[in-house]
Amino acid sequence: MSEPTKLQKLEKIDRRWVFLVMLVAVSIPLFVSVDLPLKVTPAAQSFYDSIEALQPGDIVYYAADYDPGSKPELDPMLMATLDHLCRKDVKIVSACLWPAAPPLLEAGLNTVAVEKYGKEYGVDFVHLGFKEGKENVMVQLGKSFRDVFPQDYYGTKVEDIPLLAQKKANGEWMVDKFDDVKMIVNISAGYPGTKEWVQQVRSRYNIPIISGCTAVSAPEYYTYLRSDQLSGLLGGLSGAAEYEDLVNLPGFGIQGMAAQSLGHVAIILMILVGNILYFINSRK
Amino acid sequence: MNLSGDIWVWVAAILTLAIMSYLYKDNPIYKFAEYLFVGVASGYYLSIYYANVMVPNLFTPVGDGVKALGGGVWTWDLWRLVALVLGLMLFSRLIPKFGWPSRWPMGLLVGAYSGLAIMGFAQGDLLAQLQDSLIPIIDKSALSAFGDASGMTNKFLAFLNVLSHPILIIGLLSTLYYFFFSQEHTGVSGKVAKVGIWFLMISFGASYGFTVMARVTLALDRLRFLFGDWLGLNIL
Amino acid sequence: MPKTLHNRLRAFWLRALALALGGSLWLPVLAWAQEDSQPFFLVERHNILVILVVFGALFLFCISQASKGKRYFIRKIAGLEAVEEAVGRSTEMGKAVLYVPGIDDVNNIQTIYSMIILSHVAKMVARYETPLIVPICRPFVVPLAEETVKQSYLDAGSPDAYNVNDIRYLSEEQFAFTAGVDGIMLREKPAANLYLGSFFAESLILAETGFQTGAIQIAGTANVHQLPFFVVACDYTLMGEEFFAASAYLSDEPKLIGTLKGTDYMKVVLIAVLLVGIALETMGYSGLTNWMEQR
Amino acid sequence: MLKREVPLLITILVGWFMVIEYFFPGAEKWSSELQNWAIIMTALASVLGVANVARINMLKISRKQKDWGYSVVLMAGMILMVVLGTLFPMIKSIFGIESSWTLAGMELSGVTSGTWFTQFYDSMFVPMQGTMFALLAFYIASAAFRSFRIRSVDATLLAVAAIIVMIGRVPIGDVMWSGMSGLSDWIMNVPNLAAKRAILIGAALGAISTGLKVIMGIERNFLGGD
Repeated sequence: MSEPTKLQKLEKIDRRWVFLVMLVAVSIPLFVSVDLPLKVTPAAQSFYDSIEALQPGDIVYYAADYDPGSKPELDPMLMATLDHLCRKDVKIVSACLWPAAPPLLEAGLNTVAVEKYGKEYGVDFVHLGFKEGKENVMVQLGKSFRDVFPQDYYGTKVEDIPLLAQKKANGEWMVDKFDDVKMIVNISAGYPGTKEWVQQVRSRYNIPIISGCTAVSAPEYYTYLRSDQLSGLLGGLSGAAEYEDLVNLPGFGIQGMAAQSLGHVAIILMILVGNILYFINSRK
Repeated sequence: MNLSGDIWVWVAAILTLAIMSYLYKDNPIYKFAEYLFVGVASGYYLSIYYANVMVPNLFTPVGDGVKALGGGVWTWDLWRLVALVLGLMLFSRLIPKFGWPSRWPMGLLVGAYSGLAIMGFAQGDLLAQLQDSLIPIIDKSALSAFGDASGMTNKFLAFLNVLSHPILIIGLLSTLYYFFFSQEHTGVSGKVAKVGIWFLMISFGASYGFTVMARVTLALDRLRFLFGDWLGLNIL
Repeated sequence: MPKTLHNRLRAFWLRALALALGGSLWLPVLAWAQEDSQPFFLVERHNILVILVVFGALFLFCISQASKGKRYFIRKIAGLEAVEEAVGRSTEMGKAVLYVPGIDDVNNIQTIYSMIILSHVAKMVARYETPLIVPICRPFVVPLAEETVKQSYLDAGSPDAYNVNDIRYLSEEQFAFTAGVDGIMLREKPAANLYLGSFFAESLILAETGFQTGAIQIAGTANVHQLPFFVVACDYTLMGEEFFAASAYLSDEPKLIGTLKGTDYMKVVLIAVLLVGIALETMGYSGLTNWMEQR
Repeated sequence: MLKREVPLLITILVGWFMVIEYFFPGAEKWSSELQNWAIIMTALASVLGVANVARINMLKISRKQKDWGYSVVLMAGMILMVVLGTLFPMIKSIFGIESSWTLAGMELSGVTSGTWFTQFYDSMFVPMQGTMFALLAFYIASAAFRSFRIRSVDATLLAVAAIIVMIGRVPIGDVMWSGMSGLSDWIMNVPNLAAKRAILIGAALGAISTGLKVIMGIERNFLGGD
């Protein structure tokens, strides 16, 4: 075998150099301000419209199913949706099917509902905590919230939580199943998440669902959006940015778009340069 | 530069760097962080299971049931003990050669999830997706939108929309056919399958693009934390 | 046919299905009977029942035909030829074959199916006396893989070639496992890397390292979100259902072949329904579409 | 009998019950209790997973196997979290203690905000898990450069779609060409959707047939060998 040429060496370069290039590409926009226009896609628009159509006093079931591994993508959606819901005076019953999610949800509720809007826990919103059981829990929630969650995240019995303790004239609970809420807002990082909510709950209990999900799962969920099984979809950080733009709350989503753009361009250049080198080297 | 004075930010920053050091090479500092993470995460999970599931759904109802039983009343709550016994049988898996009791609860769980999965896939994916695919070949609203569109770019996008229905139908049918295993992919059948592969490739490309987006976001967040929260640099 | 529990069960379900098919004719009567009272059966959901019963009947029929000895035709899966080629090349080069059965536990069906392909690969390497390396991520998969490989070596007539150290439990932690497999690739330079099973984010790391070592790489997974990374860096990829079909093709189990065949027939039904429905919609009739509405 | 038939019978009965419940609303009360059991048992199964991690690492430490020092770190982290999140609350509830136990202004017992438990979650769990997944951005970059080879028509289609989507989903796309986001959206909604839908339908058939096999007692692999 002959001595490899410079270009051949470059094609097989130590990957740590590639890591370094990536590091620089994503870091630069953090220090240099670039203003880029944002265009809202129909998927994000329908997500926004679904919440906008809610009336003050309506109740939503808020399912935060993610963990710190996808916090950067989904926290902006959590913050913006909670803000939008509080602004509309919608009441929130929230819970998690991922064990690592409750502290993230709690932080969001504290920042937005309590500190920004002065909402009262137990009256305007409630955090039911985590429950194991995946699809089982989803189906069971359609029959009775209190059966699955006899206590909230703080160990308070649901009978002592005003939002869940009211009864109708006929003696039934006012808020106890999906029939009693207007919509499910799902923040989803995978299994169990949006796919399972759609499969198990959407038509069984005939309730609309909107989903904010990680970019990895978004391409699959476009099928659910088209078939109206989802009434709105935010995919990844760019979905979050579009929504932040719609509710007029610039956050990590919008701030991140410049760096995100440069990151994507860097990856594309790597694909192209890698292939050009491969093309030249394989011709020799 | 305005270095953080919060000890917890320092803890988080050092652990972040420890994990990142793996990019250079596998090293003891990374390993330390990795094992610490698994340990903390395991302890976290156990505690959440205890506080959020065991206490409210098992201990409290059973406690109430026992109290009621003391008063001479049998309540439904006590049936939860069956779940406890079955659940504990799972632990027999930890003892080699004595794993069979774990099959009872496994049987129950697999049965329950299978039953739910059948209904979920049948209604959520099969029937609903099939129904939504029954579309007319010609999309009249797209046609009229094409007529109204002005400017090259808009005209082009409107034209794509006119093609949407036929492309959807061809893509769906050919991809379904690609996954049909009773016929050799030769001649016409091979050509149809080939079209199916093309659609699959475009959809993989879309997934690739979205996955890149997800990963870049995660890196971005860590860099923001290191530069902003920890080093206190003036970032956007 | 022996009267095992298995066979009796199948006969029972076949009869039950026939009954269900006949019973569904009574649905309109039931709808009329419970018009005003609390419904006993949710008639509006009968469309799902019909689809399930049709599908169930098709695949039960195929399973029972297959177990009676009917040979069904399944097209040759191109990826499998590639596997043989890869193992062949490893043998020529005198290098090992690396087989990664995914990172999921035994409760994932993909792990079980991966074992069928592993057994096929093990038989090939046993014949050629090519070393085989099987890194494992979950403790409960270890005995399964050991059994599979041992049995295959026995079947191939060279039980002595089996080496316990070929099945290597690395770590349950996703990225620690990945690092371990990477290490194997870089140190032992296997000439063929087979990734068949349930993979997640590690897919691209494995495929990239393998590409750099110059090995022939074949991947297969039903985790669709990971397919792009395998497709771009591997020489051949079994995509989604192809992975299941490949294992059914290799196994002699009537259960698997029957299922595959039943699913195939159901696809014919679905394609027919699609064609009819699209034609009806194009002509302006929405009856079929409305029947599928879920309530 | 106890080893094979009973578990199989449990699977079949429970499985069918979950299917039937969808069509016959009368079964609801019974299925509720069953689902409550499943919730408790799934939680216990997860505890089993944690117990297994503890067991493996304790063995490693006691046998002084390679890298046993790291196992000590793992166990220390686990025990710390279990003491704060499980042991202390348990003691409090058994002895009926209402008062709070604070150290440096933070509660020692419990899992909600303002506790040491949550502090460790925030400054250890969150950054470490976040960083582990962030590393993937770098790997994806090196995979793009070193192994994404456009060698065929198929790979070309994949690459072109990926590039359009990558540019079209971020604002820079529309800066380059005003139709870019529209084009990428169209790819997501038409060709991508067609293939994804076919995959979805195929996967649904696979999942339903697997499920049916399980609840008909034909598939028994999950119960293991004899």
